[in-house]
Amino acid sequence: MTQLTMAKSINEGLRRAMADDPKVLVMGEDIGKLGGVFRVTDGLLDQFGAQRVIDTPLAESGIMGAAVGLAFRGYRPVVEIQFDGFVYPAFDQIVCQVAKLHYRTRGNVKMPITIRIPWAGGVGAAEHHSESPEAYFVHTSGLRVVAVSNPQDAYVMLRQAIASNDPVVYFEPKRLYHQKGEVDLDVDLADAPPMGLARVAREGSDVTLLTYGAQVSTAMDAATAAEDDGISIEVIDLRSISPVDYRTVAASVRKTGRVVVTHEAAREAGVGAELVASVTEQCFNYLEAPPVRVTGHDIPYPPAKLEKHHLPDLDRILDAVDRVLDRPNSQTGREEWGSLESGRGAAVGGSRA
Amino acid sequence: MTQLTMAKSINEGLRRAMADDPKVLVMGEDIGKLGGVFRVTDGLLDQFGAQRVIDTPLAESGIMGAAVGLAFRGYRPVVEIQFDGFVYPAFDQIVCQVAKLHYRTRGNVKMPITIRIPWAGGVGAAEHHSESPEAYFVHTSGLRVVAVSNPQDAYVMLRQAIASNDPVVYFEPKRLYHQKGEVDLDVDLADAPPMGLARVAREGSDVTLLTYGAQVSTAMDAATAAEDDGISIEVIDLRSISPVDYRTVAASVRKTGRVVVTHEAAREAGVGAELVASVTEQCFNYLEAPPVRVTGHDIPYPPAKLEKHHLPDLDRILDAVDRVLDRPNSQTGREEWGSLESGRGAAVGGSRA
Amino acid sequence: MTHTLTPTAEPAVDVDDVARLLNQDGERIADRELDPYVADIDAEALRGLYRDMALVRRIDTEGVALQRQGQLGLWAPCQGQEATQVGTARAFRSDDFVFPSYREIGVNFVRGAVPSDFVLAWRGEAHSTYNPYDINTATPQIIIGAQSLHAVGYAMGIQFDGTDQVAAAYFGDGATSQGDVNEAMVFASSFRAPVVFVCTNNQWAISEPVTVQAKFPIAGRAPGFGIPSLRVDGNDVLACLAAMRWAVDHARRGNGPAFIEAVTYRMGPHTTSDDPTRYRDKDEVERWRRRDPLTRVEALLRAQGEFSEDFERQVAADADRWGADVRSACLSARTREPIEVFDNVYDEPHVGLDAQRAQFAAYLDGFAGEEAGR
Amino acid sequence: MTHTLTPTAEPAVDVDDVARLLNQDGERIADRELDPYVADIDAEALRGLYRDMALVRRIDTEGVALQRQGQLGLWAPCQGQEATQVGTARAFRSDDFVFPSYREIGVNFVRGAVPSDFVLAWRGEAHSTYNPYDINTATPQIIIGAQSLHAVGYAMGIQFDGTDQVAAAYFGDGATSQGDVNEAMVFASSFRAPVVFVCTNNQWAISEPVTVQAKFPIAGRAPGFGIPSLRVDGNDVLACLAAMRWAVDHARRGNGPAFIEAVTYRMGPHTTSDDPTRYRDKDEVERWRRRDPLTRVEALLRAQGEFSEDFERQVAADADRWGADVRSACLSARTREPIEVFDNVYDEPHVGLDAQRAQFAAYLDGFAGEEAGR
Ligand SMILES: Cc1ncc(C[n+]2csc(CCOP(=O)(O)OP(=O)(O)O)c2C)c(N)n1
Ligand SMILES: Cc1ncc(C[n+]2csc(CCOP(=O)(O)OP(=O)(O)O)c2C)c(N)n1
Ligand SMILES: [Mg+2]
Ligand SMILES: [Mg+2]
Repeated sequence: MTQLTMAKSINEGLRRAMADDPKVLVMGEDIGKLGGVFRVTDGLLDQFGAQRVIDTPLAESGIMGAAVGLAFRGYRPVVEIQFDGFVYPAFDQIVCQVAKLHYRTRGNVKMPITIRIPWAGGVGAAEHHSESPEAYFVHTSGLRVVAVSNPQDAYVMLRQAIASNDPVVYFEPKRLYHQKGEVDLDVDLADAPPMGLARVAREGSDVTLLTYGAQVSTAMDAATAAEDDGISIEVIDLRSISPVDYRTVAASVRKTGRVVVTHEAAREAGVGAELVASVTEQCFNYLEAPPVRVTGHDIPYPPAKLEKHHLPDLDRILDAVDRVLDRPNSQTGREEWGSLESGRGAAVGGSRA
Repeated sequence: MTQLTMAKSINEGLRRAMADDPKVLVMGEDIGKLGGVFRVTDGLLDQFGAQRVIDTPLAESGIMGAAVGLAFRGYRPVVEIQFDGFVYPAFDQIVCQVAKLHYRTRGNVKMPITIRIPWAGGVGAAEHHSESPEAYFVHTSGLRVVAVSNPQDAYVMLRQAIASNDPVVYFEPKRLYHQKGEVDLDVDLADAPPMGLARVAREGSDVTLLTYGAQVSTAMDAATAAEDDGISIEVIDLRSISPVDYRTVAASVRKTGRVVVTHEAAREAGVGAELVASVTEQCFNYLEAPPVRVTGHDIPYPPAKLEKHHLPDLDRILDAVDRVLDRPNSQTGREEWGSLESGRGAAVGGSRA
Repeated sequence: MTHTLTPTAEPAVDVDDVARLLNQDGERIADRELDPYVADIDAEALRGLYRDMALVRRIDTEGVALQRQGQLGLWAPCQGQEATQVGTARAFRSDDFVFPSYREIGVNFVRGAVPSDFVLAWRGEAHSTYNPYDINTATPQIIIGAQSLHAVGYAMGIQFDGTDQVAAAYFGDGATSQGDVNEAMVFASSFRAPVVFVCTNNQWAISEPVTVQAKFPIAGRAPGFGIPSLRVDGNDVLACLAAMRWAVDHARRGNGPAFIEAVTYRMGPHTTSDDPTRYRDKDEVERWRRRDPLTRVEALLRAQGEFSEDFERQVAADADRWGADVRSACLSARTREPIEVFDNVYDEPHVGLDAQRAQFAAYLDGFAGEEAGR
Repeated sequence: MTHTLTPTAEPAVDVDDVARLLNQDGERIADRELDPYVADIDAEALRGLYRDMALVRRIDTEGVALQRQGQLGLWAPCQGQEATQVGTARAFRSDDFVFPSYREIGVNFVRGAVPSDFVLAWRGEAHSTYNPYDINTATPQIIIGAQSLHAVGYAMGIQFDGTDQVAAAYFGDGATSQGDVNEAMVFASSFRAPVVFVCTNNQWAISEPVTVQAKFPIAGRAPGFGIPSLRVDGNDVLACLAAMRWAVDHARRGNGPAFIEAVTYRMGPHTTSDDPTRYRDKDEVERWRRRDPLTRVEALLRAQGEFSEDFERQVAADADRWGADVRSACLSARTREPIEVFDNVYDEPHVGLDAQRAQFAAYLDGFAGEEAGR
C-alpha cells in the first residue's frame, strides 16, 4: 500500500499495463514529452518509446480512427482525449465504429480500446474544459462506461478497462487528480472487484444516494452532514455507469425506500434519468417517495465564476434528501412544474411563426 | 385542406418558409437537382436558385459549421442531414457551436438553424440508415428537439422550427414519408398549436401511452387492439421531445395512473428514461404501477431482416400494457433483473484483467 | 516555393489528364515511369485481368437483377469501375490489409470474397459476412471516409510490428471532402505510415458532380500533405495495376503513404434506389460507355491474337457460374433467429444486456401462446 | 501535372523560406509582388503598427501578471506573435468579419476590443464579453479549427448578399490537422467564398512541434484545394500586412479564398498553466528572441530617423494606460448573480428550463434561511 494521487495511480496503471502487454499503447495530444496536460502519462515516453507513447496530430477523429485501425491490427490502444469538451470531433468514430465494429463483424474484430477522458468541472476552467458528456456514451450501445472516484479504483479499473476486449470509456474526474489515497498496486487484478460492480461507499438506512466520479466525495460529505440531523444516508459509488450494477442499487433501495441521484451533467436524458427510471421499474413497491435528481442545470456549462451555482453541491443534495424524506425543503409548497399550469401559449416556445 | 404525403408537406413547409423570408435557405447533400434522396426538397432549386438551395460538399461538419457562419450573418439555414446515421460527423459543431453560441455570446448571436433529420427504422435499410439518435440532442442543452408524426404537424412544426430563433433538431420519420394525411397549408401559424405542445392523439382512461414520431401510429394501433380487451389507452404524441410538455403528460397520468413509454431508440439513457423519471417525480402519488419502457434493445441497429425484432411493435406495447395493468404478461413470474441475483462475478463483465 | 504567390486561376480538370497505358482503342501506350511496373504482364496475365473484370461485371449485373426481383434491399452497382477495382486490388499481396467502401465489388472479389459475401449484407441478413481476417479485408464501410483512418491506424501497426505489409483505403471523390479523409492524410504523412489511399473518382457522389467537391484535380491535393500521388485512367486496368504497384511498392519500401486517383465513371445509378436521369445527361453516360474498361483490354488481346473463342467461352461459363452462385447464395439465405439480434454486441458478459436478452427471450417464449390467445 | 509521379522526398521546412519585407536587422527588402501592397505605408503608418504591437505586448504582459496574481484563471500569451496579429488584422476593413481563436489578442485589439474584453473571459466571469456585431469579430474560439467553417459560412452569406466584405478565420499550426479546417478549405474553394484563412504557425501546438502536424510547409497545402497561398515571415509586420492585403484583396475582388501561413514563434508557454521547459530547448527560444517583431521595426524607424524619444515616451505612456485599464477592468469585475446562469440559453421562452429556473430561484430564496438554521 502506498499513498498516491489519482493522476499518479492512473499513470501507474498505464505503465504496468504497458509493461505486461506489448500490444498496449497510448496515444493522444501532448502525452509524450509533456506527459499530458495533467501529467498522467508522465515518464511513459522515456520508458516505452515513441511507438507506444504516441503524440498525435491535433485531430480527435483522426486519433480515434487510427486507434480503430490499430485495434484491427491486434493492438489495445489507450486513447487520451485532452479534455471532456474535445471528444465530440471523435464522436462519429466512437459511435459508428468503436461501438459497432464488434457487432458489425459478428465478433470477428475486437475493439479493445480504452478512451480516457479527463472529465467534469469544479476546477475553474475555461469553456469546454468542464463538461460531463457521459450520457452520450451511456446511450451508445456497444460501449462500456466507467467513472472513477478514488486512486485505488482508478488504478484497478483502468487495468480492467484495458484488459477488456470491449471498448471502455473511462472518465477521470479532473478535480480529484491531485487527491491522494491508499493504493495497492500489487492487488491481484483477478481478485479485485470487477469494474462492473458498484460499491457501497457508506452504509445507511434512510436514503440511498446514487452517484459516481467526483460527486462521490460531495455525496459522502452530504451523508456526514445529514448524520447531524439524524438522517442516515447510504452512498453508492456506481463506478460503472454502463452497465449499472442494479443488484447493489436495488438492494439499497429496497432497504431505504428513498432515492436521490446526483451528477454534474445536465439533467435531461442524463444518467440520472436512467437511474431513476430503472430504479422505479425495479423497486416501485419499495419506494416511499419519488426519486429526486440533483444535477447540473439544463444549460451549457457556465463561466467558471458561476460554476458553483451549476454544480450540485452538498446543500443541494441535502435539500433533495429533505424532499425525499418529506421534510421541509426549498420546494415545499411549490407545485411541481408549477409554472406549467399557467400561460400555456407563451411558455412553450417556438410559437413565433 | 388537401391530402398530402408527409414528404410533400415538408416540401411545402420549406417552400413557403423560403417564399416568406429571403433569409431562409436550405443546404445539404443532394438536395438540389436530385431534390434530396427522399425528394423532400424537390423543385426548390428551380424556384429559388442555387444560392438558397445549396448542394454542399460531402461533409457534415462542414455543412453544420457553414450553417453557423450563415446564422452569424443573419441567415436562417435549414440543414438536411441525409440520414440519421450521418449526423455524427457534425456532432461537434452541433454540441459546441449551434447549441452554445447564443449562451456564449450572451444572446447577441442567434442560431436560428433548423436541422432536418430523416429518421429511424422500419424501412429495411442498410446499416446507419435507421438510427434514432434523438436522445443525444435532447441531452444537449441549448437545442430544441421535435419529432413529427403526421403531415399536418410536419408542415406546421417545420414552419415554427424555422421561425424559431433557437436551433431546432427536427426529426422526420422515414417510414411515414409516403403516408398521406389532411393538410391545411393555409393554417394561421400564429394560431396553430406551438410545436412545444403535446397532443392527446387518442383519449383513454386506463393507461397513458407516451410516444413520438412514427411510433405514434404503432401506439394508435395498440390502443385500438387493446380496446377489444376492454383496455382504454390514452395515446400522447409528444411532438416536442425537448422540452416536453409535461402539463399534458401529467394531466393524463394523474387520470390513468399507469404509463407506458415507447420509442425506437435504445433504452439506456434514452428519451424514455427522461420521461419515466420526470413522470415519476411529478406524478408519483398517482402512479399505480411502475412505468414501463418499450424501446429498441440496447444494441446497435440490427440488419434489416432482423429489425422487426428490435423495433417495439404492437405486441410488445400490449405486453407492456398488460404489465402496467398487472395482467398476465411475458414477464409474469420472472424476477425483475432476475439474472442479477445470480453469478455476481462473471455477469458484470470487464473482469478479465 | 510557397512564399511566392500561387496562381489564382483554377486548374482545369480534364479527365484525360491521366496516366494511361491503354488507349480507348486498346492500343498500348508507352509510359516511361509506369511501364516497369507491368513488365511482367503477359497475355496470360492480361486475360486474367480481363476475366476478373468480366466476372465482377457479372456479379454486379446479378446484384442489380436480384434487387429488382425483390431479393435484395439495395445494390450499389460498380459498372464502369471494374478496371479501377480489379487493377488496383491485383497489386496487393494477400497479407496486405484493405479497407474498402461499399461499392468495391471488384476489390472484394480479388481479395477472395465468396458469392454469399456480395449479397447477404444488401439482403439485410447481416451487416457483414466474411471474417475480415480471412481475406485481410475489412467489412465494406458505409460511413463516408471513416475507413481511411482505419487504414492509417492499421498501417501504423504494421510499422510497429516491423513487417513489410501495407494497408490501403478505398474511397470516392465525394469522400475527399470529409474531414476524416484529410485527417487520414495528415496522420499518414506524419507517421510515414505504409498506407495507400485509392480515390475512385467516378465523377459523381450520388447526384453531385465532382466539381461540387473539388474544382481541381483530386490527386493534386495529396502532395500538399507531403504525399506523392498519381492520377490514373481508372478505366485502364493496366495503368491501374501499374500505378497501384508503384504506390504499394512505395509504401512497402518504407517511404510512407501514397495516393492514387483513378478517374473513372459510375455507369449506373448510385444505388438501385437512385434515379440518375434526374441529374445527369445521357450524353455524358454515352461518352463514358465508349471508354468501357473491358472492351479496350479485349481489343488489345484481339490485336495480339490472344483473345480466343475458347477463352471467351470459358469466361462466359465462369461468369455464369458466379452469377448462379451469387443468386443461389442469396436465395438460400437463412435469416437468423430473433434472439440473435443480441449476439456480439459485447465480447464479454454484460449484466445489462444479458438481462435484457433474457427478458426478450421470455417475451418470445410467451409470444406464441399469447398470440394464439388473442 | 498530377499524372506524373510527384517527388517522394519530403519537402524541407525552412522557417526562412518566407516572404519578407524587413530582415532581422530591420532592413527593408524589396519584393516585387508584395511591395505594391504597402506602398502607402510611410513612417507614420509604420509607427502606428509599432505602437499597436507595443500595446498588444503590454496587454499580454498585464494578462500574464494578473494570472500570476490569481486574478485570472488562465492566460494564453501572444508574445512573439504581435506582428502576425497586428499586421494581418490591419488589412481588414471594419465591416469585414473576423473569426479569431483564443490567442489573437492583437487581432482583437485592432478590431476594437476594449480593456475588459481581454480579461473577463479568462477571469471566468463570462464566456465572452463584447457583442460580436459591435466589432465585427466573433468571440474567440476554443474548439480548435471550428471557426474556420464559420468564416466560410459567413463568407457565403456575404456572397449571397452581394457586398464586397470578406470574412477571415485565424487558427494555429496544430489546427491544420483538424478535419474542420480541411473541410473549410473544401467549402471555401467549392463556393469560391470571399474568405481568408490565416494560419499562425508558431511552431508549437502546446508541446507538439509543428512537425507532428506537418512534415511540409503548411502554406503548400492550400493550393491542393485550389486555394492560393502565401508563406510569410510572421515576425515581419510589414510583410504580414502586405500578404494579408493581397489575400483580402483577392477575396474582395471575387476571386475566392486565399490562405496565409505566418511563420512565427510562441515565445511564452502555451498558457500560464503550461511549462514549456519540459519539451523545448532554451536555445530555440533564444534564437527566436533575436527575431523579435518589435525590434526590427524599431531598427527600421531608427535608421530612418523616425523613432523619436517623444514617440517612445508616448507609446510607453499609452501602453501604461492600456495596462492600467486592463488591470482595473479585471479587478473591478462584477460576478453575475447565481440565477443568471440560466440567462440566454434560449432566445425564446422554454417550458423546461423556465421551470428549472423557477425551482432554482426557490432554492436560492430558501437557502439563506435554511443556511442560518443549519
Ligand atoms: C458520413 C456520410 N454522409 C453521407 C452518406 C450518404 N452517402 C452515401 S454514398 C454518398 C456519396 C458518396 O460519393 P463518393 O464518395 O464519390 O462515392 P461513390 O458513391 O461515388 O462510390 C453519400 C452522400 C454516408 N454514407 N455517410
Ligand atoms: C478540439 C480541440 N482539441 C483539443 C484542444 C486542446 N488544445 C487547446 S490549444 C491546443 C493546441 C493548439 O495549437 P495551435 O493550433 O498550433 O494553436 P496555438 O495554441 O499554437 O496558438 C490544444 C491541443 C482544443 N481546444 N480543442
Ligand atoms: Mg463518386
Ligand atoms: Mg501553434
